Amino acid sequence: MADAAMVNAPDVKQDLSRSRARGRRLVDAVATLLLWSAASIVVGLLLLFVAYLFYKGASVVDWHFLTGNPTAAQAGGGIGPFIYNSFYILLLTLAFTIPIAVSAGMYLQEYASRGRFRQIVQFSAESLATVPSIVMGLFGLLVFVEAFHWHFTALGGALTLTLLNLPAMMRVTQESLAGVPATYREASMALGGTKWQTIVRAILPSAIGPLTTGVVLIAGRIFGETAALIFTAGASVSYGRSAYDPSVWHTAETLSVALYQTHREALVPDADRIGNGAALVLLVMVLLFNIVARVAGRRLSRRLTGKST
Amino acid sequence: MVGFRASRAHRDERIALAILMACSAIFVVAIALILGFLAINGTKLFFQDHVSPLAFLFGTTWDGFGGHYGALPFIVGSLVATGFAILVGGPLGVAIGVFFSELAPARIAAVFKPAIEVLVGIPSIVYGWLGLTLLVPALGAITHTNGDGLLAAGIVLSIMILPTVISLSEDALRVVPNALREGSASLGATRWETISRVLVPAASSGIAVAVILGIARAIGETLAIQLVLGNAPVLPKSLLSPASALTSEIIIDMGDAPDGSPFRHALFSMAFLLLLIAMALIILIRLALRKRT
Amino acid sequence: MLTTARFAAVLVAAALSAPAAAFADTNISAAGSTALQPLVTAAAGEYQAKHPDTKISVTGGGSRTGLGLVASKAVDLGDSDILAQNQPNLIDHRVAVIGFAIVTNPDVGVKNLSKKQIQDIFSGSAKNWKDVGGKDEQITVINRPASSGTRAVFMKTLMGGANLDQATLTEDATGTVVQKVKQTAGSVSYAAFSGTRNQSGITEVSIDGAAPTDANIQSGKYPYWSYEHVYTNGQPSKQASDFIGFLKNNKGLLQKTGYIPVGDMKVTENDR
Amino acid sequence: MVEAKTQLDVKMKVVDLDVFYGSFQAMKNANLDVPDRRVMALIGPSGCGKSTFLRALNRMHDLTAGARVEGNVTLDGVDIYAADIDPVTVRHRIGMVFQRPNPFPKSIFENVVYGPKIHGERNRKRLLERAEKSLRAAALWDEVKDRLNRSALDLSGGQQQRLCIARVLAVEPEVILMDEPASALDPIATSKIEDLISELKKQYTVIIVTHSMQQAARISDFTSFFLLGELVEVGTTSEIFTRPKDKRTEDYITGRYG
Repeated sequence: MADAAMVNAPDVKQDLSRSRARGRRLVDAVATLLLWSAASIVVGLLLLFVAYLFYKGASVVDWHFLTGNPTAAQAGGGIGPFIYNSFYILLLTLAFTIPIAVSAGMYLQEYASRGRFRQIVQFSAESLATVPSIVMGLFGLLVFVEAFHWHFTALGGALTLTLLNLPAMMRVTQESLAGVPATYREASMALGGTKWQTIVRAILPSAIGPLTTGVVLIAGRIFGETAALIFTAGASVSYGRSAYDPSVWHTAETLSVALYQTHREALVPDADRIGNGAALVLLVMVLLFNIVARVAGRRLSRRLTGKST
Repeated sequence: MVGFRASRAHRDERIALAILMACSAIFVVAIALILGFLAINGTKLFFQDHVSPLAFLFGTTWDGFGGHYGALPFIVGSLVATGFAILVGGPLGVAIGVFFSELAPARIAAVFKPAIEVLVGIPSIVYGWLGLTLLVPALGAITHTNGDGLLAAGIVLSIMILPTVISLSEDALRVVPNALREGSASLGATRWETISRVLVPAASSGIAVAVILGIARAIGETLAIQLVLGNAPVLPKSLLSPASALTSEIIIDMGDAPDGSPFRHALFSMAFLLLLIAMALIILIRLALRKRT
Repeated sequence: MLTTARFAAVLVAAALSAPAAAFADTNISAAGSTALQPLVTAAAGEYQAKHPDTKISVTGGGSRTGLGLVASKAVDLGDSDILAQNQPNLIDHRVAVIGFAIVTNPDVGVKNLSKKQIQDIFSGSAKNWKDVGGKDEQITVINRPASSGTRAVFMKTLMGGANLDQATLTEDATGTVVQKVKQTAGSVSYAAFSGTRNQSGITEVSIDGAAPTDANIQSGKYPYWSYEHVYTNGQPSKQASDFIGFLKNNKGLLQKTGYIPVGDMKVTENDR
Repeated sequence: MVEAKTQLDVKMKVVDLDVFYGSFQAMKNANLDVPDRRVMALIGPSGCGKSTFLRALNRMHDLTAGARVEGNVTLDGVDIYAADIDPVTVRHRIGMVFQRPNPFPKSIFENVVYGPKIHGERNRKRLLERAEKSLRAAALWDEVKDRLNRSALDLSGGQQQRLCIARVLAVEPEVILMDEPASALDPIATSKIEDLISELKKQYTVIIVTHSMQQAARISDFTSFFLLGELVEVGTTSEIFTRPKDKRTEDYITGRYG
């Protein structure tokens, strides 16, 4: 960087000439304007998306739509079982993801020094993070659906999503733990705490705010995942009584898969209506997850630290 | 009076460590299994069905039941759509990263940043739905075509990679020491000159990582582009003619490709190719970061 | 930590016990053809209303997936638009006849096409509607992917050995095809009755003067149709056989969902 | 070489202590006897190694990657660096108070009983007793008894530091190490901490690092002077401040080093 600064140095004298200085100031102003517009355009796009989805979907979404059963071939179906399946798979996925990823994050952040094992785990996590979700879906198909003979199940879908989200959850854990001041560690150790006691009783509680925020944001991603589920959790629900099946072995078409599938098959004449409604519900869920993540993270930090700021 | 002997807490410590290491090992096992399963299933086309890898990589005819497994149209489709996304979304994302790191007043950032976080969270299927119902008809009206094709896919991907590129390039710029900003300003440089000649070069490896992760996100994206590509399994004639990509073709054909058939094996070869590209990008990132140190 | 251990245990137990457990609580499972799925799904709903203790799970996945799953005994019923090849264990139950239509955007204005004209359009030699007796408007062909059963039947019954031009819009399911035809001026494609019957904004074209109606299919005047098959691996269980019978003989449901009862056919496939 | 009075029991004994950070030697060949139930002050200019020395006494260097300790440190005649010794129990017996108050982001009560809890005490009543006893000993009880469930982070800096001392006392250690405990505090809070230290020596052995010679003179019975990673001289506080034996000590006392 020193080089770049040096390159600028000889300019200083010449720049005393007025016109040149004005030119440079103009460039600066134009660049500033462009950067402002770039940012505004993207925020504008978001507003456009939100407005459009509300415009198309608002008239569709009502209580009957949210809780009703989908129909096989007539108009007027709802998305109740899809929402149920989305939350079912979400909770199942979190139940697998959180213990594994938080444990691994704790290990890497608090225990592992620069050992070989640490490097291998870190590299594996990075690699896992870039596996495209469709490829992960095919892996789930090979293993859970075919090798284990599970067929399309909520469990297979949840395990596939677990693989997909482990790296992000681990990262969130690492970052949350890294944000805890080193003094807490020292204090606990100096009181005769073992490393494990220090992590569980002093560090983890102090990291709970950012950790919660991270978990909720990842939950939002899980909720909207589609490609990895089509070939693992399946793209259909059982109709009638068993649409709200509590078993992990049930075929579980989630809301996002339903948006894709309803449009694709268009067995019902009002596939567009259902698509617009489902897209709006997904968007609102994402907005909710974002708001909850912020509020819950802040609240939890405050409650646990008791600090009244 | 406490003695020095190892306590019960100490035993718990060892158990805990063992469990933590086991959980960490899951990551290693998982990626190994994924690579293994896809390598085996992705090469059956070559070893079991005796289709030459060259015919797969460079063949232009795709007919799963007719014995033609040329994946070049999809490889080209994936690369062009991703390339378009990087050319548009890359610079735009870096520019917005610069905006947040160097320009944005706190009050503006407080509104804009959450907006961008929402953009990350929108499911890809919703992006696809927006592309299908908003973008494609609009493009069709403007260009007097159907609107489907690589242009539509490229635009959708550009928007989808923005949040990744923005937040990572902003991070990269934030870690540039303030001394460089002050040094440049004290030599009489304007803010833009400081940004373009000092800060962006200083953050170049971080920005490179941001862009590479953008590529990774774009190349693996499936549903959002399947809905807008037009899905013709042929080499695209232009950005506005129907095309297909590796990911979208897999989702289209997988359900109907018979178990054990070369057709299905070819789809797994495409998935394996995607995985190899992803791994290559990870190695690129490592190289970019090594350069920094 | 205990929770982690417990999850690990659940995982291992699940992997070991799954093959037995997977469908222990489901009496009948069906998977396969998306063309047949609406019928099976609707029938499953009605059947369950009458037999509340029976639980039926219906999955799509495509004809060939259905055949694979039933061959490996992963499901009880494999739904298919196509005939199973070289699988002596599989027993074919013809449950319905499904008709398909050539559909165009209404702006095209063509009401009838000959087989030859259809072949010209889909092989790419006719590029403009005026080449086949319409107005001066570019033809936009929309295809189904090679893996589609609808396309397979289309090739067999109408294309007569001519090659398909692949460089066209391709939509991978009936619904998207219909939607795309509605949206796109000058477009033409093919789709199952179950996807076209309840739709407005598309035109169904007659083939060689025969309109795409149930009556014309039953009498053999209209060529573009096929049987829908449900396959079982060996003889079906009593429950499964009962359900197949319900599926096949429920005329009201068949007509409502756009299928033709097998019993109403006056011709067989060989008469085409 | 050490001049601790013979009638006093030796609580800790340091023999030929070396500390390395990687290849850098931060402490050279230090020897020291620490008498029981007295206050030992460690003084010297910044970077002289006094904190390094202190942290070697409860094996805190174990937590720093690349740090290495050689030599002998004994507590009641037992080598705390011996292979079969658990560093966790060492720290249980030798508590430490840090430069900046570092209460956990928990309630006052939870902070004080943190140690007892991790050492296995579950009984709520006994924990309360222990908390009160420790807070009284740390001269904080009267100020916080009505708000034990409030966050420790709401206390003032001086209160936080006394809370940290109470937290150490609750573990019932024998030796308390203090690393410039008053350096981040205002004069009034500082004098409260100093009073507290004088009180503590009735029960505990206190070793305190300070950069203030006045403080060392006010509160300690013995003083050791460190310079450039060496322990230069040890003696009673009055000896060190009135007639140091080493020229370097004299130069420091008279203000010749910063």
